[in-house]
Amino acid sequence: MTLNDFKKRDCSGDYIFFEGEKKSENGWEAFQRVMKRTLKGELFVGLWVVLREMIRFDIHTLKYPAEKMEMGPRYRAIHRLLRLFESGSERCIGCGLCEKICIAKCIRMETRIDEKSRKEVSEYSINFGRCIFCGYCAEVCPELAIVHGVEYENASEQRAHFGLKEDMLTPLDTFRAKEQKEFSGFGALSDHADETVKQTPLAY
Amino acid sequence: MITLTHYLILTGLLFAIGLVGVMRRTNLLMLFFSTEILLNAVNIGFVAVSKYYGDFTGRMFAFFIMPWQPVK
Amino acid sequence: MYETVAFYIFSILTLGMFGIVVMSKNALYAMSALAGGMIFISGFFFILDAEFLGVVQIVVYSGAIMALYAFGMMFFDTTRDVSEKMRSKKIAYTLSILSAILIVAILCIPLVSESIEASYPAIENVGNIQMVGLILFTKYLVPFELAAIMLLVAMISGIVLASKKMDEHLAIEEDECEMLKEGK
Amino acid sequence: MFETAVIVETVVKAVIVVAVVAAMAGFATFIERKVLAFMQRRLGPMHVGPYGLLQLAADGIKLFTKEDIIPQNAIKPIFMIAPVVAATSAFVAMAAVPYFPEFTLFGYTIHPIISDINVALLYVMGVASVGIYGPLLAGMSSANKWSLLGAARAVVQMLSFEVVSGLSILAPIMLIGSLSLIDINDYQSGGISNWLIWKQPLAFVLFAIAGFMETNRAPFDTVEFEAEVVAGYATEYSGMRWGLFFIGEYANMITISVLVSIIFMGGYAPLGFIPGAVMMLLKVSFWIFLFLWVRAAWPHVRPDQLMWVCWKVMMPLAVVNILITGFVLI
Repeated sequence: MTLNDFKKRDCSGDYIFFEGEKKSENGWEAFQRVMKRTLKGELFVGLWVVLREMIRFDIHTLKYPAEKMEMGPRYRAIHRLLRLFESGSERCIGCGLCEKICIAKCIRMETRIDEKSRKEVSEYSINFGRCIFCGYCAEVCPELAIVHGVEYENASEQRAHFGLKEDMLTPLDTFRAKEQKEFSGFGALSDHADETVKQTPLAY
Repeated sequence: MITLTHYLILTGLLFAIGLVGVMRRTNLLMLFFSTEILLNAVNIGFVAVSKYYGDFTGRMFAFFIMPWQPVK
Repeated sequence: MYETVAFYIFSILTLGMFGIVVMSKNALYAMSALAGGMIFISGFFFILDAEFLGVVQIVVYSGAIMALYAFGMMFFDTTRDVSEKMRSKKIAYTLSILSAILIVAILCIPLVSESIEASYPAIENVGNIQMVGLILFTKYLVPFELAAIMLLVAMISGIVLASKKMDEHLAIEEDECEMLKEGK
Repeated sequence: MFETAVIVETVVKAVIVVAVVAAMAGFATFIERKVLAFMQRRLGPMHVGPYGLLQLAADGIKLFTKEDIIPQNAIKPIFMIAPVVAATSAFVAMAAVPYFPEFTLFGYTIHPIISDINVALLYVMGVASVGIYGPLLAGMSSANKWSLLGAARAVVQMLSFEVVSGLSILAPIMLIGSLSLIDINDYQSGGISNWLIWKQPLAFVLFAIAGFMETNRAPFDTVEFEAEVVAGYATEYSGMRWGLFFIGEYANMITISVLVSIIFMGGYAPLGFIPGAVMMLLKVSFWIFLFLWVRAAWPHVRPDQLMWVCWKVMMPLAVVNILITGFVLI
């Protein structure tokens, strides 16, 4: 297709062409346009908008290192491995579903049968160089063992610092202090969802 | 005390510099620069004479020299 | 006393600046030195009680003209030196010094002849600008108008010279199509 | 001896003006950052000192201690002198500007003007236009194409606005009949109704626009507009030389504010119970705020639009204004 054909091709059904402002044909129209723009006072609208914002003083700055943003439950950051609330043992049963479903092939687990002839996860690691944070692992996990955390400050010397089992598993002292947060489910609403989002039509 | 002679000597010196420039330069832009020096030197002379004789004619001359530059 | 000091300072600065203009090989040095020299010359005008001329000097020379020159200079590479061919050095220098002496002599004639009288003596209690205006629009009205007409002629000729190609519109779109076609 | 006294007084005044205005220019950068931040719903500098007040000290220390880089192919002396030209011309222009009404201190009447020359207005505008040499020389000596483009734009812009500002100021001068800023100020000393802004609204608007162009401020800062010519003439500058350009720009801003306040808005004439000095401060601060306000609100113009509006709109308007004023005066 040459360029001319390309320009003349029929695309009326697919596109809406925005004509934009009409170009002035002669000097008189250009003059009219200038006068209209000058006298309409559009410029003062701009001035008023910024002044209004200044008077309203509705500051949206987050002083980052001092204050941190609260992440919603849908936020998909570095993974966490949770513990059972009753016993404190790991929730992961080593089923291997997450390893299977991972589209980036970044989860790797090693399991063995322990002394009580129960399946035990000996090694669990995620390669965060490959992970695309799709969230399938958390979605597929039958035990809600692997979940996405809200930790977004991922500065470290190595990527592997987040990806080993002992990094992701809730530490025992945090667990004993009852600070392990239950994962509300993948795709759950955020805490203030009712304030920010309208209710479903049937509710009113 | 500065007398008219001082100014005239200065005018002469500046004029000499301008003439050296006119003769030395071959670049057109540089020639223009040199001619500006000449005109300015003469301007100082006119204004000095006009001041020391209490007469405005010199100043008027200097005033009329100035628009020659943009014309060029 | 202060007048003397100011005179000498300005003389040295002006001479030095114009010396650089004439001697420097670099066009940018020459231009900036010339601009500096112009401003120092306006200093002389201020010393000589011709404030209006001094200000006009700053506005016209340093402001407008030099900017025009600078704009012209942007088409050259200012970081390179200007090539100068010096033919007969001695003749040039002798001639210029001789003519300078001639100029001084011409300017000194009123000093020798005592019979000169001010045709427009400065009036007491009338400001500098009023005086300039009075004389400009009485005796020198015709030269003033002539200067204005001259400027107008120069401006029109400049526009005509520059705008010869203005009506040829750019046919970019068709050319572009052709080029793209050939490319394919 | 009288001459010596005058010289000493002048030098003292000059030092005070330079010191105060330089400090104000530094403070204006802080104000600018704060105002722009508030208008964009941000907080601006907050961490150095109470409400970020010491930020300007921190900026100053940083600028002074930063390495002064001179590019290898640059023409060194010109490159080094250009920021000095920009800053000095901005300060020299203030020599003929009266800031406050005269007052008596220890039985000695002080005129807060360094030199009351009778062509003050022309002088201020001329010297301020010499400030264009800063960008010009910087751009031409930097051996950088962005800088050269910036310098070319600076010259074009200057040639355009100079005509407009000169012609627009002519009509008020015709009314007043004097170029001295003190006379201009005294002409409109009878309260708000005597302000020239009511008699010459067109000249006021044109002069204000030309003032924005002269200071390279927001709608017309084609000279150093980041999106088009990286930083324009200042691309190669760093450290204190860059800082001098900055001080020059802010000093110019203050000069233009003072000039507009004196010529069109009654200057330092007292209004009711408000003394003249306070009126002057109020007006100047309003104008500086307007500079920042406009920067926050309006988009930039292209250089060709700038020239178009200068030569084809503002200059004819200014000429018409002069003609009308002349006829009314006759």
